[in-house]
Amino acid sequence: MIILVDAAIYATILSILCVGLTLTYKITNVPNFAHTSFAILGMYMALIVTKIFDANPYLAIPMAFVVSGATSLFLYYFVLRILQKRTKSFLPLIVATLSFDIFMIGILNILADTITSEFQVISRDFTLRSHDILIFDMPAILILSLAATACLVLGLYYMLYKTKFGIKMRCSIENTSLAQIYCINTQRVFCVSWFLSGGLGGTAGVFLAVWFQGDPGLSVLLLPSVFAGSIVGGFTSIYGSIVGGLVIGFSEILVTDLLARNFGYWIVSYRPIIPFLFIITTLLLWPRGLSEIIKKVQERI
Amino acid sequence: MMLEPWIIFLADLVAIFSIYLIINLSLNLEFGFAGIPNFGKVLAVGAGAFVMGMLPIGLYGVMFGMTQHSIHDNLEMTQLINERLAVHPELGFLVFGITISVAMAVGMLLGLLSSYPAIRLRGDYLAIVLLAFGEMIRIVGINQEELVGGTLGVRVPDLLSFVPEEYRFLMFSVLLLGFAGMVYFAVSKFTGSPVGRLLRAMRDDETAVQALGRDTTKIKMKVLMVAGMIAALGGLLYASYVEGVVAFGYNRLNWTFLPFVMILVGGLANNKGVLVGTIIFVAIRKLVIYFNDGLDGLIPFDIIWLDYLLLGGIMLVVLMFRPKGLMPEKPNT
Amino acid sequence: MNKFYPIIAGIIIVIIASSLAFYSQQDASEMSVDTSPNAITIGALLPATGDLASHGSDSNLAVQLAVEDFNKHLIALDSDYSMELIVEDTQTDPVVALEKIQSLNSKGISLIVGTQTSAELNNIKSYADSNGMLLISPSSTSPKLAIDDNIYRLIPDDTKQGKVLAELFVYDGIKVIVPIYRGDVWGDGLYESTLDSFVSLGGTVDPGIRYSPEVTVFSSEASLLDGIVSNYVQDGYTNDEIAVLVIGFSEVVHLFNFVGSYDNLRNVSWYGSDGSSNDDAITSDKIATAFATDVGLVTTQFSAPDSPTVQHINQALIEQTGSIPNAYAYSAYDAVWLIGNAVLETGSTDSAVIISALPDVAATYDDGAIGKITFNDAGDLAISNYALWSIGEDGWYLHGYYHVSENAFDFYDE
Amino acid sequence: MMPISIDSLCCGYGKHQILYDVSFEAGQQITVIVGSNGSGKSTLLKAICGLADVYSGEISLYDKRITGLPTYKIMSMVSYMPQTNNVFGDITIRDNLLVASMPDKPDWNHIFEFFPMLQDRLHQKAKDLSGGQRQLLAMAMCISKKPNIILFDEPTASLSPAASNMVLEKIKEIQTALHNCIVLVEQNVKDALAIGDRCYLFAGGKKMFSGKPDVLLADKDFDSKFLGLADDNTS
Repeated sequence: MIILVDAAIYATILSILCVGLTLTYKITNVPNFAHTSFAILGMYMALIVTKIFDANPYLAIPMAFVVSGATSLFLYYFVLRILQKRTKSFLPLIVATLSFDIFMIGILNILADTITSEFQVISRDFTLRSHDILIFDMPAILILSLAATACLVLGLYYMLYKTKFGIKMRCSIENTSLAQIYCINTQRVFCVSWFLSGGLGGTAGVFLAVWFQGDPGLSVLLLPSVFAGSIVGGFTSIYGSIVGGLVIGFSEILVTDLLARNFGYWIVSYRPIIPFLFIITTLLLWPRGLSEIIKKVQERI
Repeated sequence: MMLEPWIIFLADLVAIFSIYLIINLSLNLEFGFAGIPNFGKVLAVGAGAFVMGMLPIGLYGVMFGMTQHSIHDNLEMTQLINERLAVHPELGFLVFGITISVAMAVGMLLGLLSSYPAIRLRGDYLAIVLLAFGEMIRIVGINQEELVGGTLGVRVPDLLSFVPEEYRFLMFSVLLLGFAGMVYFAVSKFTGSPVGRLLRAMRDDETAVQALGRDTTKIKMKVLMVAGMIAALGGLLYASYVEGVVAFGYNRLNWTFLPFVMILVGGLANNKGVLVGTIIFVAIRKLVIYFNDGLDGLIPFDIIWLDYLLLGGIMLVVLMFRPKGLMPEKPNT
Repeated sequence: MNKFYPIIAGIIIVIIASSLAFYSQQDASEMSVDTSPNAITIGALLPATGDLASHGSDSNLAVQLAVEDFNKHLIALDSDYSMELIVEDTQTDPVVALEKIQSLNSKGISLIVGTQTSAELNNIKSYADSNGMLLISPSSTSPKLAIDDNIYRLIPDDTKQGKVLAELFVYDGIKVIVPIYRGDVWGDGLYESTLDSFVSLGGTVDPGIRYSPEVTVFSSEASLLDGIVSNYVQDGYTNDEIAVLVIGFSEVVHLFNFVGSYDNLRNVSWYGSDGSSNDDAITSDKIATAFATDVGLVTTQFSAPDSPTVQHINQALIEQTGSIPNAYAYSAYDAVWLIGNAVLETGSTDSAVIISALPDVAATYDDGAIGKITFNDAGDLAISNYALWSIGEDGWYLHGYYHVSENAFDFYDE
Repeated sequence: MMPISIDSLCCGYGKHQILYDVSFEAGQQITVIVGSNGSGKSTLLKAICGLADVYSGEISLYDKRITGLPTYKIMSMVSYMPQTNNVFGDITIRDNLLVASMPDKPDWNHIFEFFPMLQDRLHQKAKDLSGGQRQLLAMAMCISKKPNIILFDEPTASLSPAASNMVLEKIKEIQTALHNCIVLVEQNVKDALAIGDRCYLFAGGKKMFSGKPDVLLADKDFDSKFLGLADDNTS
């Protein structure tokens, strides 16, 4: 039972991260290897709000959203946008996001150092779980992360299908030059999407801070799971990525548990391999992810 | 008698440069010429190093009739072997030769393995799959102690045991430069031949090459195999240079990401560009490491982080202002 | 085609020329490294990022403090010497560690404190040996690196701590140990030595759980641990006879956050190692503190617990980081003093001289943070007493002491 | 005041120059541009929309200089129907028209007046339409803002003869009703010239002829001249 709750929290946080990654990939075709560093930035916002301003960690969400969103926008506007104009290959884009990630590691570490030296707050390997509150006898993180994912599903649906901006966004994704022909400022649409993606990352970061152990190095460790989630979801399907994130989150915890109980505990230390296995099998067998699997299953039936 | 600092600096630079040049040339073959974004470069590099960590010590063990366990008594064993090799250098070269052939064969097999996704996928999807492939070697290496000593790693018998201790690394740098020169020569010959043109044609328009009756699947397999061989050689040389293999070190940053940056800096599909990119990058990195403590106190944060900011920043600047590299590919050659 | 050769040649010449220019400039103006004969320049190779970043930063601060203190000491002695420090970040990455030691070597620095892990040490060992560089590691504990070379380790190798833990289990009447340990060199080593010692004393050690240092969340580990412990309970062991041994660093806080939800795990005793001793990350987290007090966590740590030097280091580091440093920081501090004293003693900064003088110097150095320093043949700390720590209402307190010479425990709170 | 006037334009894509010193004018009538493949006629339309790189020359709409403006700004004055991919397939017809008339609401009556067939398909996805229907939808999107200038880039390409006649008739109908400026690029030379008021002939990125369509049609050598040019360019 406990492990199910744990897994649910992990999986929902992961799926929020996957949505952000998928969003920017779908819209601008950039697999953003720096995506999880936005989440770590959000984690530090939560640390600042909780330990320095002595407030509830969840109050950091707006700040995390804005700060991470702005960082993400910076990456797009000043780096990727320009790069996309100069080269058609995807590779410099990947390398650019990786470079940005290295740059962010420096920034995050400086931030952590500053927090420690100015406020004597432990800023590495910290966890804010003890600052979590209880809602209906359940940890708030469970309720809130589930609620956030649900809001994300509904909110994205509303935004994409019911608002003018959503239609503009879908048009820009499908055919950028045609969208421009119909007076859509596609550049603005892309910028908003990157901001949103970073903001979602930052929000997930606040949840991470309440459940995980925060450290500038966490970004690298988390990245494979987030990519696996997005890829299992199809990499271009926003709803797929939510499901993909849940699949990866639950499997990492429950499959490890199941395998270890049946084949021996040595398997536990191989856990980091799980997301990679998902990535490889999905892309090799069903490159379009879950939707393709579902379709194949339906055909069989 | 210690060496002059500038000789040490240069020798170390040459060593790292030579190893990266070998790896970068193989990556350029795959990505620059054939258009296969091998984001799992570390796989073949690591495999080469792993062979170096496993095979020679076993061979010497049999040769010298040693009873120790190659991993549990690893240090003791390598020390004994090194003492013998100091007297019989020819044995060292013999075993080194055998190890190279085995490592290259393993690299070839891994290239064949990478060709499975390379034939089926394109672009960033392929890059991500290969990246996942590459991660495997480190995770398995850390967790399977019997391979290369798990988390601690193993030590490797020193080929140059007969060289006086203080000249050992200098000598090895010369040896590495020799290897790098050979690889450079071989790769240049290869890419200068009609095969090189065919590869570039395939990269630019695969269907056109297929229409000419060429089997692009086979071409890709062959390229990946050749590149795997070269990369494994690079990994093996690194392991013998440091006289040890630690699975932790074979991560995507050191052996996939940095090589990509170097060939992007230099220029794709251009061996001279790769040479230039490698030397510039390795030299800049060394100079940054060397001089950044001079800035201590001038910047408002810990000097350590400057390394990250500079590495990330320099790469971004190069990518943005020279997206085709310093020496872009020449058309129609 | 041929016009590229001049470009390449040009670039190479520029690089070589610039590096030479920098060197000559350096000799003239002593820009970054003081090469005057009276300067003792020490390099520190410690990780600031990567798996062991939090320990690296403590050691780094301790080294800096030691250099400061030693310079004061030099002034007090009215000595001509002065000590300088250059810190390099190894990123807990063996490949980067090599680059950094090369850089130190080309600056002519051959007296080095580092590295933090045995894996990094393994990658740079030959380089250091060939170039006659001295390495004093504050925290490499792998028994497999215990050989006679240029490497000194100011820490007893793990077989010692494993023995202390095993003796402690016997003393506390524990029959079964369920370890949960970090899958790195240090965790593997301590696990094996504890296993050997406890089994030879007649105890049972479960294979336990080896978690990857790259693990991000401990849910499945906690659940599996619960399963193992409940199996032993079903096999008829009482809760007093089962104990969990956790071998980990700061991630232990995260683990405690997860295991607290399982009743089985709350009912057995828990033991920890030097990796979590005195770790303020535990006491600054409410859930972890509550759990640790609940299960009566006892951790072992080598060193002299009450020496004035330790208090001095603690005080200085708490000011900078807000928390008590980990034990390796004390070794790092002593490493600098050992090098400094050796230079004063021998009147030479040559690494070969220092390397051979070090054991004798150590024997006369009494103010060490880790107590009396005696090296064994392999250049590792030969003997060390162990302090036992527990967590109470006011945070960490000294629970007991293990005297290695008498093989006996003293308990303070009983 | 001419709706479109272009003065000695040189343009292309990146380093590939396509048009060489082309001057062009279009009034409130149907202007037809004909020419063989690669003659640069489509590029002219793209240049007006800001989708090609202008090296030199001036483009003005109603005497307002627009060279160098971003596409989405130019498009508030002009409607342009690209040759292919001219509708958003993944969204419904209603949303397509919504997008096309942004920032205002679509004038549904105005649209259905010309394209009654769209009325009962509003909630279908555009990719489910047939080729001819898709062209009609694209045209509907073009007129939804009642623009003064409409540029059609080969609207009949890849359509059956019946469907292309329908499309061309629609264009004539639109012009008669709205009295606006229409520029029509066509491969389907004879049918296009039949509805045109003025015509241009392009070859090799240069203007070869401009004037009344009947002059061109009346030219005895028309076929050979035209086809000959086409041959020159394809060889």
